[in-house]
Amino acid sequence: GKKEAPSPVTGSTALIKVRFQTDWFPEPEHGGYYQALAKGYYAAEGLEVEILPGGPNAQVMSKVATGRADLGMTNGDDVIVAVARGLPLKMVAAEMQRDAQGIMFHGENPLTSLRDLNGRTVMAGAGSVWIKVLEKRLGVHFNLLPLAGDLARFMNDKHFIQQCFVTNEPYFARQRGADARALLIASDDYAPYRVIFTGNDYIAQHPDLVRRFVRASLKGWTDYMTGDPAPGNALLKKLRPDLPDDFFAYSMQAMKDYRLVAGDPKRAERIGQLSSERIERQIKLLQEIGVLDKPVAEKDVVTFRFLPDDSWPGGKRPPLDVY
Amino acid sequence: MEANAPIVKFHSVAKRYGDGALVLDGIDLSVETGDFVTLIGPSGCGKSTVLKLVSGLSPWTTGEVTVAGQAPRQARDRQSCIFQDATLLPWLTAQANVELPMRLRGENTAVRRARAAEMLSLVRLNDARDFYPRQLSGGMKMRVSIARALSVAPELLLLDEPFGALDEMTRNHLNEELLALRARAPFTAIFVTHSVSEAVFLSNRIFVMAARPGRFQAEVRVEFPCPRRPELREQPEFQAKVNEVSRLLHQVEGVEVR
Amino acid sequence: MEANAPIVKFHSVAKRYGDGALVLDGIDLSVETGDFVTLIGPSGCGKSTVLKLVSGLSPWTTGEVTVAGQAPRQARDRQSCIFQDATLLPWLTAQANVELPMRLRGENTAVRRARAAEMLSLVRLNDARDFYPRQLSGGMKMRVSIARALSVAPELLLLDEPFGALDEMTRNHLNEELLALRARAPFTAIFVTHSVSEAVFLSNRIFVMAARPGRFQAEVRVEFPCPRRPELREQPEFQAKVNEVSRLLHQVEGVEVR
Amino acid sequence: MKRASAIWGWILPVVTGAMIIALWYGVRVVTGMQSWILPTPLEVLQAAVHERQLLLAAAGNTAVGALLGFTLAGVAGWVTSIVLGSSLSLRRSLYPWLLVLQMTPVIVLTPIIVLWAGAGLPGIVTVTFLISYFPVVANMTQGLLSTDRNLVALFRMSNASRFQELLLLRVPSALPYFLAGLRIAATLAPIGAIFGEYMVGSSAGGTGGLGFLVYSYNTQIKIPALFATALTSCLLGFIFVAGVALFNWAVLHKWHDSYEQPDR
Amino acid sequence: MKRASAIWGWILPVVTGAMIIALWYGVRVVTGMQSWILPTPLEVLQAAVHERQLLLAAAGNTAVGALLGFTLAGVAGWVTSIVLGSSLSLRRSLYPWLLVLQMTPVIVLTPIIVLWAGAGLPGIVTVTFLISYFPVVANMTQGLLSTDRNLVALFRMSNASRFQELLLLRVPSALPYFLAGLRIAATLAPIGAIFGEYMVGSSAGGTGGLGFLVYSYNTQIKIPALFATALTSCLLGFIFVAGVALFNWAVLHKWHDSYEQPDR
Ligand SMILES: Nc1ncnc2c1ncn2[C@@H]1O[C@H](COP(=O)(O)OP(=O)(O)OP(=O)(O)O)[C@@H](O)[C@H]1O
Ligand SMILES: Nc1ncnc2c1ncn2[C@@H]1O[C@H](COP(=O)(O)OP(=O)(O)OP(=O)(O)O)[C@@H](O)[C@H]1O
Ligand SMILES: [Mg+2]
Ligand SMILES: [Mg+2]
Repeated sequence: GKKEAPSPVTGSTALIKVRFQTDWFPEPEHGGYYQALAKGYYAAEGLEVEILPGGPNAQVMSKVATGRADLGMTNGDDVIVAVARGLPLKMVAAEMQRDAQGIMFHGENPLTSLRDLNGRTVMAGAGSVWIKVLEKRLGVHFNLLPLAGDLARFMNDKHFIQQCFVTNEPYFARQRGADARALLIASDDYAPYRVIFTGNDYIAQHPDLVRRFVRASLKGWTDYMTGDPAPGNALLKKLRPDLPDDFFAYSMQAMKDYRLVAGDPKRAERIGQLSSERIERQIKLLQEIGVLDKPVAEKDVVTFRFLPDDSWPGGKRPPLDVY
Repeated sequence: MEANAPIVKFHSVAKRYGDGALVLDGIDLSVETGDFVTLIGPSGCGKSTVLKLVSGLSPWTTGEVTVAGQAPRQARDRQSCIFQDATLLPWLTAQANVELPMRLRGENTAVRRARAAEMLSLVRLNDARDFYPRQLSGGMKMRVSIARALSVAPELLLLDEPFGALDEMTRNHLNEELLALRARAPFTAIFVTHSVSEAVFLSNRIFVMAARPGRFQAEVRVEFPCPRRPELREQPEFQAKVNEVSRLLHQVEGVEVR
Repeated sequence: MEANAPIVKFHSVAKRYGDGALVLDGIDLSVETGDFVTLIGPSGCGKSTVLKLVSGLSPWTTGEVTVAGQAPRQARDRQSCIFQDATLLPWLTAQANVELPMRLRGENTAVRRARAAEMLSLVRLNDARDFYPRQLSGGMKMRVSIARALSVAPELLLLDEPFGALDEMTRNHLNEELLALRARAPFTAIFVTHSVSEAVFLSNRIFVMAARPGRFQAEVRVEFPCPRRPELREQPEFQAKVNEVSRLLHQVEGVEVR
Repeated sequence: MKRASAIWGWILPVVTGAMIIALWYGVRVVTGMQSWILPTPLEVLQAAVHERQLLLAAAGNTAVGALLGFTLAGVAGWVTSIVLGSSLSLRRSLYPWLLVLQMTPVIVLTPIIVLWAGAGLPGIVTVTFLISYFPVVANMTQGLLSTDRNLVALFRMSNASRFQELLLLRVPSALPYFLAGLRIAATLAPIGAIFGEYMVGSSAGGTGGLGFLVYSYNTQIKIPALFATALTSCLLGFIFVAGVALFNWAVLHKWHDSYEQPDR
Repeated sequence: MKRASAIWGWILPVVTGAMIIALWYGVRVVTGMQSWILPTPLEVLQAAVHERQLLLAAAGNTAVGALLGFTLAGVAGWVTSIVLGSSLSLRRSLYPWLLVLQMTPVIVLTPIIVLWAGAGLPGIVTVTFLISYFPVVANMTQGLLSTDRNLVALFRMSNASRFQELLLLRVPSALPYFLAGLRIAATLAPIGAIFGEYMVGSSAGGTGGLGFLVYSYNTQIKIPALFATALTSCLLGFIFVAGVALFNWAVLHKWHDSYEQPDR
């Protein structure tokens, strides 16, 4: 690889602008970035980060691929699929070890595993990878209702089942008195990351900025999850006056309970970590279920060179930095 | 023919449109049943407006108008009107246009067909029965309109320059047909025309109107016996009446012209 | 007044609309510059159609029509037309309607104003200048239409029953104004009317038309000298001409009537 | 001449189409855009061929929803306008509330629609209806009110009942307006059905319509297939529009000025 | 009499409104529906009052997007129709492709819109425009073609240029059609903007618009607030419709038959 010129981390030089695109309206699932912003971790790295809030159809990957944003975050599967479709992107770090998507149902009508979905009616995103995984891997088929964004039907029907973010919808359903439960979709079999990614060009031109951004972001996430999340939340609340305070606590708790961000230490998972083996497995799975119409190599979808040393399994960076 | 019950009555009527100038002023008129009243006067003097008041299409400003003792609108089923424009429905053929008022009265199809055919042949349009209005000449449209008004045998017929767009022979023919119809099924008529001889030939009372504001300047009674024959037009008494009316008209318009 | 160059020429023209019956057949006509040609004939015989061919609004079926040696459409800037209906733009005031053709020719505002005012006073509508068409009586609309056509001082004027909706005095007045205009700025005219005396008073050539199919039955030349004075109407020669044309017309229509 | 004109009727849009396609390729080349943003027409066509079975089945489903919604909108729009046109009081009482119905975002009504009409076809038809109904009403009502006053006077004079005036006069004279509204509705019906599938669809009993495919291709970043879906939806729409045009011709050509203009 | 009529103009819709509200309560009681499907009017009102700051700010944002999109649609629709109305060849060349544009589901174009116009206001304006553009074009074009043939003959006779015929004759005579189209567009613009926010919105720069609130209230199951949002959107729409009605009056009342009908 090319030698990276060290850039001044602090000092009088002006901060370098970096645009970071999130996949949704500002929510606690983005807490780490806002924490980093609030606590000046980005500034400390010499970055002036602008967090571009997403929304429905945020088109995170296209925006990054076309240079309308420098880095972005989304589900790891999406990056693999996008690369297969020709988008010049790579994952550079994991934001969460497990994607936060889940299945929400009523306690009166419990599900114990995703197999229980067989033959039911589920409101979920048509074309989602996990649906195909269920079909192909477990032979689970269900009747799909499109994800229209309302929870009213869930509230009205004790048999209703819908896709959700485990950090999000269950809170509101419970608030309104439903015994809402959630099951994480990610499992041993199928475990997509949520990742930070950027464009190949950006990696080539500003490797140092990527490294600094990742470093500061993961610091922000660590601080958000283990320290006092108030600074990040304060920023979020300013952007989302419509969200109640309790919600932030709930989301945080869910992220902790499901070990979303840092993963499971027993499996040697750590914050930010991307495992080559897991990604290989993921690619193979996607190929198997027919989502990828052409083969994708691991090195096309991910680079490990920006992971901080302590994010490597065993805390050690492998000698090779080929990607 | 019974007579003498006033079917249309104007009592010192004035009329203005919106907040414009007075269009009619001090109009007093009493049309007896069986009368054939003609209004004659310069263009824009208010003749059509008088008819509009009778038919209740426009409200008067002061005074009172009654038709058969009722408000004009209540008495519409006694009336039929030939408007100054042909006002045909563009999506109906000539025949269907003639049938329209009968259809509105719920007449059955066979009767409508027969009567419309009869009326169309009266105005000599048998061959144009299936034409749409846009395929008709100006005079033909007007004749369809005449056929339509006559098809319902009204008690009171309002005619606003029905024959203006027609050649003299067709005009005379229709004048005579009108009188023939009247002999068969008597009706009262208020007639607007610019032709003095037509006025004299058809009517028993002629009102000469003046403009600004529209008013009745003179009434001329025409006492020729009914039924009137075409030969009447050649007689000197007829010509004398025509001259009398023309003179009155010239006086009126002389005032009008600056 | 220069003469003798044929400005309108029909060479054995026939015309049908769509796949209907023949409306015109075997029409030969040669209108010289300076002519005042009148078409007279029963309603629906094809008079308006002749004018439509001259103005290029409708194609002929066989034969040939030229205006000033060109296809009719090419010669439209020489023409001006008074249609059988007033065809005013409902969203323009009387004044603006009169100004319209001048506006289309790119005349400047001051000239337009002045000329429109002049024309409106010619047709005696000064007071109605700001009225919209729906506020005008039938005759007033037609007069606006006349003012509009005259405002551009055309080489060739087509008039389709322009005076049918007007009272006799206004009609005579406009007849005279037309001749006066013609004396000032000579134009060729093709005129359609149902009034024989008007035809005789205005024209130097009268074509009597027959119907089904429309054709020229007879031509009457009227040789009274120009300018013609109103007194002409009282003279016996005039009456004789009127009678001659009327007789021809009766013959034609006698054929027509079953 | 008639014949030549008919041929031009085909050639001209094709020529424009060719120009648009050229422009499309041009944009691709000049902006260096990738096919995951804007696939080339060829890629779209290939995707259409490749996915033809899914597309056809989905188009069939969507067509059913669109047709039902459209028919309903046409009929109900017609009836509503007649009710509105029949009296000023009714118009005043109802029109504002129709506007409210039209202006309430469908997104808000989704749960109610699903609850009352049910997910799948009934819901989709309802959404399609809600989307294509108002243009018909707005146009037809304007048409009913724009009737020539001289003709209205004729009817009033003939002592026609309100009902007769409406049915024999105002409705025929409003036809050109109605048909313009119907034309708008015809273009809205297929996209309305797709939107409906997007909101209240159900995959029960098959592929679940073009709206599902849109969602699915979008998630899977199958952009050429997404465009092929759009193409299919356009073709579907053209069938609707052609139907309305035919109806328009049948109803108006004999008498309406839009079908006979003087020669230039 | 004029006065009384104006008062009735207010009373009647209010009476109908009261009836609708009564019906609404009735439905609640009879069906035993929960307030997360159908809140009572009172709950909606309370929510509106409670959330008034959010709602107002959001309505402001949406209004900007809707107004820009609407204006653009009105102007572009006007211009397009004039282009289409000016020649049969142009009409044949372009109209089918306009239909394609109209019938391409916005959902398919969303990625392109986001990338080209950008998320947030530009994207929202684009979506609003796409939704409200076609009704204007369809109506105005029909209007341009429906011009009275006698008047067209007058212009042809007067040797008017195509351009003059279009501008001085066809355009004014198409005004009632144009305005009916504009009225449809006015009702579509606010929901178009909300839909736009829903599709391509971002909350950048504050609260986001009503579309964002729809999302937010939907996930938070604040159904009364959701309905209050719909109410706000209707109010916004009424402002647009009122604007068009005023314009309509100003342009047509002097001469058009929809403003003077004979007495009954
Ligand atoms: N657009 C058309 N389509 C079909 N037939 C038409 C059309 N216009 C006119 N006709 C027919 O052509 C014939 C002549 O019409 P034209 O208008 O020329 O008569 P005209 O002599 O002007 O009659 P009038 O004195 O009543 O105005 C009529 O029989 C009419 O039915
Ligand atoms: N709707 C209206 N609004 C305002 N003014 C009107 C309206 N209708 C008619 N007028 C005016 O009323 C006057 C009389 O019109 P009316 O139509 O009664 O005349 P008329 O005697 O029938 O004339 P004509 O012989 O020309 O038909 C005219 O000066 C006209 O300008
Ligand atoms: Mg009159
Ligand atoms: Mg004629």
